[in-house]
Amino acid sequence: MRIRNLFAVVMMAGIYSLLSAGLFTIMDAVDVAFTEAAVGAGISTVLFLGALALVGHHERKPGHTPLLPLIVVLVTGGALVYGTMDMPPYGDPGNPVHHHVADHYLEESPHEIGIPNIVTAVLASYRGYDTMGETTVVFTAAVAVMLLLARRPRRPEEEEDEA
Amino acid sequence: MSEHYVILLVLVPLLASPLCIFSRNARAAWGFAVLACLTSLYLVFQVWAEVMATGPITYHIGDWAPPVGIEYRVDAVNAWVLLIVAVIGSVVAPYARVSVEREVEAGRIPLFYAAFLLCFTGLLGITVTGDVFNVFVFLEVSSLSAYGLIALGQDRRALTSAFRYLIMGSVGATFIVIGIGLMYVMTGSLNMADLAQLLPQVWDTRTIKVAYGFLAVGVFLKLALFPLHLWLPNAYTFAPSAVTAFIAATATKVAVYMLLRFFFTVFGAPFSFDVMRLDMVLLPLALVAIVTMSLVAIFQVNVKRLLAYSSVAQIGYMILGISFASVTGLTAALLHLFNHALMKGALFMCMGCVMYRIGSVHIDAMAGLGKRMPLTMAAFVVAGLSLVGVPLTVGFISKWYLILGALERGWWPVAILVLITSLMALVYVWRVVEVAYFQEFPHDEDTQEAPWALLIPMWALVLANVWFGIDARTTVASAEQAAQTLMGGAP
Amino acid sequence: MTALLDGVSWLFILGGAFFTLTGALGILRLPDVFTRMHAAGMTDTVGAGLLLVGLCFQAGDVFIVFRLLLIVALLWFTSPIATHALAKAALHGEMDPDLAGLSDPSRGGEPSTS
Amino acid sequence: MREQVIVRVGAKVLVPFIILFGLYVHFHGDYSPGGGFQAGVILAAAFVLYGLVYGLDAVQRVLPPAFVQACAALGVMVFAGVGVLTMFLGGNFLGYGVLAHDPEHGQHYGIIGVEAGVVITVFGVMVSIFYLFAGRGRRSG
Amino acid sequence: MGRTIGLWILLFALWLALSGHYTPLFLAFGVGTCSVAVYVAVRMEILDRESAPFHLSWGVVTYLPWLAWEVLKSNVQVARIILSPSLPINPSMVHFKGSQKTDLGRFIYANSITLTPGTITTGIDDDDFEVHALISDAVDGSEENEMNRKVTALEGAGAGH
Amino acid sequence: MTLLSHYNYWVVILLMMVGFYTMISRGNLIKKMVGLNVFQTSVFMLYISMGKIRGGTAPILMDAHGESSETAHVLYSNPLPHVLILTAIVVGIATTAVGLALIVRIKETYGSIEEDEINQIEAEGAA
Amino acid sequence: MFAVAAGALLLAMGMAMIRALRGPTVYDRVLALNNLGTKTVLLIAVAGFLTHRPDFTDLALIYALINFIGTIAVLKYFEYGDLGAESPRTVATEDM
Amino acid sequence: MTPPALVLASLLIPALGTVFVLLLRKNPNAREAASLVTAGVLFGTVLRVYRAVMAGDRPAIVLAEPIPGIPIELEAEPLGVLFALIASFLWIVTTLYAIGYMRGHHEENQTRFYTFFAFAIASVMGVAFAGNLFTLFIFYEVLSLSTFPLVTHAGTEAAKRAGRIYLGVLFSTSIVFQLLAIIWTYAIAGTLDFTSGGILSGRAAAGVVPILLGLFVFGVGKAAVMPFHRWLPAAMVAPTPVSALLHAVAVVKAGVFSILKITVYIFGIDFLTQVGASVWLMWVAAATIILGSLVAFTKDNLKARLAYSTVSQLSYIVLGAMLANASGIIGGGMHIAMHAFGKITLFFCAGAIMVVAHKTEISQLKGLGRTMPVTFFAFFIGTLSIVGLPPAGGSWSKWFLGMGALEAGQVGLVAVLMLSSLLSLAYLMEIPLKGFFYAPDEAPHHEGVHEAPTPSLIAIVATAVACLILFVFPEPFYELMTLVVTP
Repeated sequence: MRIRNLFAVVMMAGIYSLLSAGLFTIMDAVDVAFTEAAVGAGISTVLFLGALALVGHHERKPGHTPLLPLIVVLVTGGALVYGTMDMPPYGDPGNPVHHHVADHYLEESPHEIGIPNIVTAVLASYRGYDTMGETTVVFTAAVAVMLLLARRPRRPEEEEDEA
Repeated sequence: MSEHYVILLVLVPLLASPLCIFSRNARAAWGFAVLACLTSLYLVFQVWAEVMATGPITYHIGDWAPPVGIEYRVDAVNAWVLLIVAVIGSVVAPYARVSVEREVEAGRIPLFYAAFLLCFTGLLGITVTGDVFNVFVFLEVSSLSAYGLIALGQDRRALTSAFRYLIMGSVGATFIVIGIGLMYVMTGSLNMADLAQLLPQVWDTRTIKVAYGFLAVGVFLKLALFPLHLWLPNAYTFAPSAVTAFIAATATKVAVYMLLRFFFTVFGAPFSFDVMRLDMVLLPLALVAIVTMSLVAIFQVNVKRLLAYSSVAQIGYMILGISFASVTGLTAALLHLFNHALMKGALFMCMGCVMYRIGSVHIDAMAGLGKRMPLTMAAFVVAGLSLVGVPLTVGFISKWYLILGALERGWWPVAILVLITSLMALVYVWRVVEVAYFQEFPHDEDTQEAPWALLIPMWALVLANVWFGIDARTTVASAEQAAQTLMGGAP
Repeated sequence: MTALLDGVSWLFILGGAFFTLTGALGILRLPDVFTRMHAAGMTDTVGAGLLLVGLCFQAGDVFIVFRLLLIVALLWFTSPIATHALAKAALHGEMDPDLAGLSDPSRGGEPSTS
Repeated sequence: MREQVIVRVGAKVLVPFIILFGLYVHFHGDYSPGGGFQAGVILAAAFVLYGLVYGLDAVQRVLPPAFVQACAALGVMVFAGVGVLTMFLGGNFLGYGVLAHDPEHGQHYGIIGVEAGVVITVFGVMVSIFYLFAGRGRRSG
Repeated sequence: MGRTIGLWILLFALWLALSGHYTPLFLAFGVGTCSVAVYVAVRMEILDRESAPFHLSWGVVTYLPWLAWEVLKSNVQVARIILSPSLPINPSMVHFKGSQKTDLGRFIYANSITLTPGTITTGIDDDDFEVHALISDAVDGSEENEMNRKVTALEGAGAGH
Repeated sequence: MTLLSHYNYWVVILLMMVGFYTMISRGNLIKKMVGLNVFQTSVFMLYISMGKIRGGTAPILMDAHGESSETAHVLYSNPLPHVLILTAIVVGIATTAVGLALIVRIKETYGSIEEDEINQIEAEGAA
Repeated sequence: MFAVAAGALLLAMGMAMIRALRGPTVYDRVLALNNLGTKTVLLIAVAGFLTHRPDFTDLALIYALINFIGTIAVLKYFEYGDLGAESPRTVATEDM
Repeated sequence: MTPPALVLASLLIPALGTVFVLLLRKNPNAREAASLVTAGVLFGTVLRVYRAVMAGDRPAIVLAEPIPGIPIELEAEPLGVLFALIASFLWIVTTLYAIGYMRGHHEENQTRFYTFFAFAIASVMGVAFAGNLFTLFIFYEVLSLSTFPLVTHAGTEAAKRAGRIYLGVLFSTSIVFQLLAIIWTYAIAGTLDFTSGGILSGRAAAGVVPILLGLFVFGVGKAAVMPFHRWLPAAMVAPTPVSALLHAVAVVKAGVFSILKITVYIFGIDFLTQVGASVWLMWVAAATIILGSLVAFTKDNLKARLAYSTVSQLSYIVLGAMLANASGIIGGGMHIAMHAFGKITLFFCAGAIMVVAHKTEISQLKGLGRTMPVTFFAFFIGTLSIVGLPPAGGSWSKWFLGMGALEAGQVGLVAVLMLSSLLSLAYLMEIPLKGFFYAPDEAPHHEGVHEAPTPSLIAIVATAVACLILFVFPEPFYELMTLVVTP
């Protein structure tokens, strides 16, 4: 990310999001791909542009490269790689991750809920509470952004004391 | 209906928050907030009483049995933390009305209460759930609203500090997500109780150890454990007074709860202390945090920032208690959760009162307030002494157990260090007291005591500081039971 | 019948793939943003069209065929609008189209460099 | 962009279709990928497009900021309201089984209900945020 | 009013084609969806001859195949340019007048120009079209005029309704 | 043998670290947010790759009407990570929105979105 | 056959990616982005057939729509410097 | 009232006194009357407790239970009663004195003064009747806090600095050493109750006891064992009644009283003797005795000299406790009483001199005895008591301490006691000598100077006389102390 033009940076992030959406499709996560597409290419880009429109898109000076973040990142990455060593192999149907709870969803949801899209079934029913939390998060974001960006109610006598 | 109390205590503030948006009226929004907080408090209290009497409560959301569905599970530990959050919320909400009218623009007040309630909801939600991913979701609810609330501060630095909090908080949350993912990939479950049963089979894998590490770092970021505390001082300093009082008294407490829950319930104390040697990490960090942050606090000139640094040090005490890995140590940590919430809440509310009348919390602004605002400064003295750990205040009770825990482990240098740092607390509290009582009031004559709407909630907390310092049987029993629950493995 | 369908769809899909690749090559090779738009247009129009129509023959379900055609229609509708808007924006952004042919590839990059 | 013929006409034609697609994605979330969140984003995108092309004032005339904010709040209440309803009907929170005699139908109704909540909130939130960002810059001119 | 109903019917047809579920519930959803979409369109005041050009229906049916063929032809041409090692391009900007009377007509014409690779409409000012061409002789050839004529005819045919 | 079966995780981790590095090392606030986005998206990929089953297919039942008796023959990928990541994506965009709003306000107040410039302005203000 | 198409698409996406990375102007990047979007749409459609689940083409459809809106937003930003404006700003390019 | 209620009442009466004082703040006469009446009632109450205790009763009452197993408990036992008797009696006298002094000195904030004074007495009662170590600690800290406003009464920069030293030393020692020792004790013994024979005996390892005892002795900063004595001279900026009652009687005695009580009821004297844990502390106390006297010599300021004298004298009591035998404890306990009466007389005199003649330095006192004969004669009697010469009460306590030292086989300590007595005789006798036998430096200056205000004068005479009475009639205190050492 050495590109000085922030707009280009944002574009690159958009492309990254786009590619990851493609990857999600390939990894069978169509719903996720859908969402990532809508968010990454759509809303996220619009939001970043909206922000760039307000802050300008030129980085003023070249970023220096401090050492500490590099170390932090290397350590974090190293730890993760170390951790993956003992992870079950990619895509193996025998992995524990596919059996404990996932089995239940795949086998029982046709009887218990009866809709073909199991992701929706899990999302809205089995883990519906998470989804409520998700809705609340979105709502929270709106409240927070409103708190930050809402214009003041038009009261001329108060116009001065904002700074 | 009483079996639904555990979910209702989260739902009530959650549903009140949209109402604040709908009402578009500052007073009405405040009314909703107070009502919701009090209702929540009532429900929490009922739940707490039931847990103390009959043991853990579980609630299957959506009628799906765990681990298929999400489960609410309240045992002595989260009942205790719920009580802390609900009490503080119920005190800060009434307090907020006058304070916020002064510090926040009129048009944003309904939004303020909406965000406040969401933060409250998020904290309760983190605490009450028995599902690790659900923790993350509610963590974000509370964090996002906290960012917004902190940014409302009048000083422009509120914005940068909120942003820094956002960055560090998001890193923390993402680390937690990574940790959860690694746990999930090894076990296939997200339910805490279920994970506690499944994890011992995979203890020796590197993946689980790394998951542990990521969860640890993520939670440390959230609870501002030294040296990951950098977001905290500014955030507390520049946020509106009511927000500081609320967040300082609850947010880090809930983060400590997360730490306890993950490391004691999910992974289990044997894994944390025998395999991962968590105590060897926590102990030095806690000690360094306590000493350095107390020292830094002594040299602050902004009283809110002083208190913020003191908070980081106090978090060190909690972590210290946890690092003892004993029932006494955990009791100390859990007691200090509650007690620190009471005292920091009260102290930051005092600063709110001063802000309300004087418009500044610089230490010079306190000059002569002992006479001008006697009730406010008296509250500061009492709560400050509680912070120091003077007997008959709650601070003493937690120090007592902390030292007892240290001596039980035979770590007497730690005990001495704790006592010495209490004196440092005395120094920074006393600096303020001296200015307030021994300097002349420099302003014009008509400055008077803060309004009752601020004083009453503040004094409620101050009196609680004293009350639970004189009769700590309930709190100690509750904390002790929680500590035993944690040490006993699965809840 | 199936063999015929397969053959036709092969033809279409390969054609689509060819035009898509050529378009991508054009995006790489052509000297400035305006000329590259022409190449990009190839992907959007014929590349996508042929490919999707080719897929239609394999779908075996009228709903899917309809959807694929809908995608084609949408692409044909939006692509020129987007291209036009891009061109207009580029002109507005004081980019001069490289009208002399293969003069200087680096010239287009003045307003914002990487 | 209003004076740009091509974009203007294009947007005009597209907007109703985007709304249709959005709601289609919403209602068919049970059968194919998609659901409340995606639908909310797409619906919001329709208005964002309109706003981009016709200006913020125009889109705010169609969809007043107060209305979208109310949507954002309403959706949460709808979602939680479904849960509360199931509680009143004797189930646990979000236990849709009690919504109909046949638990499976109950699940259907419940899912439709909560998805409606999601779509309303997401739509409201996304449009509000767009308004706020787009509206912020215009004070300075 | 007719336009409103027309749009509604069009949308509903699209719904039916997309849905694949014909239970009463889903049909009801469809009705609701289309109504909402149309209502929004009305509120946005975008429901007019431009956005619901039903009057052009017949003309479009005949115009599109021709356009598709044109597009294919020019695609081959551009592909040849790109693939040839010497990259024989000769970019140019061309201005000319279109004979369309309405914005809709200009819209169709401009998009048709853009759709055919080798030419891109970069601006319209009333009837003045500004076009960027990959090869300068691609514009003033007869097909542009033919396209112009066909679009004008299409527009004119619709005007009769 | 683990080398080949884990390469995808490592690619994801590499991307994750690129995002993380951008986030914590860059002084520009917008870049920080972009870094956060990349970081989070990579975490999503990690999750999704956990849920993938080789030879599996998307967890939407083949028989579109639910009364399926042949589900046992088809291998579906694990739907749970998908659900979790859907939630996480939403959380991510929410965080981005709030972060950008903060950046906008910071720009309005300080006239800069460079961390060191802001620090400098603050230092001057304090002096 | 689908694999061939998918391979070609991936190759083409790689080329577009290079263009997006190299720029040199933002318009090149936008162009590349838009083009990548189209190719992703195609890829998703092909991938559906590749995995014998062609009923996910909805995804491609919506993707195309979102891609279009995203591009329009980008261009609006470039021409007006503001997403909510109705008329071009006068100092359009000064800080680009 | 039942005996337990009486114990509680002795706490509540001064506390109620603060309320009355506050209520009557508009009317100084009524306010002071309230103070006086409260003091009287308190003394009566303590007397009744005394009778009950002498009858063999040990009235106890639990107030609260902050930590499960560690209640806040009041219990009257002989040592506490002794302390309470002295403090409550001297409060009456001091109040009387203060009325004259405060008015004569035109002090400001008199209401605050009387309020916190009464409050301090309440905490002294708490210390005296503390039923366990925890309760003792709490009232000990409350006492520190409640006397802080009295120390800084003047509000000047010097007063503030003194206040900082005062609170700093008292809090640091009590929190770092004492609290640690208390919790440690709890960790070892599982209880903190004051029990005859001690709770640590048999439980604590022999190596731990000296350390623990050291923590207690230094932790009770109010006992002013060097090097933690700095607060005591610093506190002399307070008005003289405060110095008199609190820093000659209540506060400092609370310190040494605590040490005595801890020695007797926590460690147990037999246990200490057996382990030999206190020997090193005897020498610390001895050093403080000598050094305190020597420093007192160098002070020209009257109150400062008295303060260092107090430092020295307090260590007598500490020494008595550390001797850990019957005579030592009895001597220590009695010295609490004897030194209290003696030293308060001296402070009263010093205050009277300050109010009337505005003299604070010893070198300025020449010939003053001729204009203020009563005051200077009282000073002389006080000196006798402090030095330990008949016919004043102080001789008894010195006697027992010497006996204790001999019993403990520490002949060296006897020598220390003798030396110190000589030193104190020398530095204290200088004052009455200067007053009576030196000619005034500048005669006109003493014009208009006469005796102190009547209330003060009454108080001075009363305490001086008490010093003499205690020589012939020390039985009450002796009997109480006997009860302490022979349970």
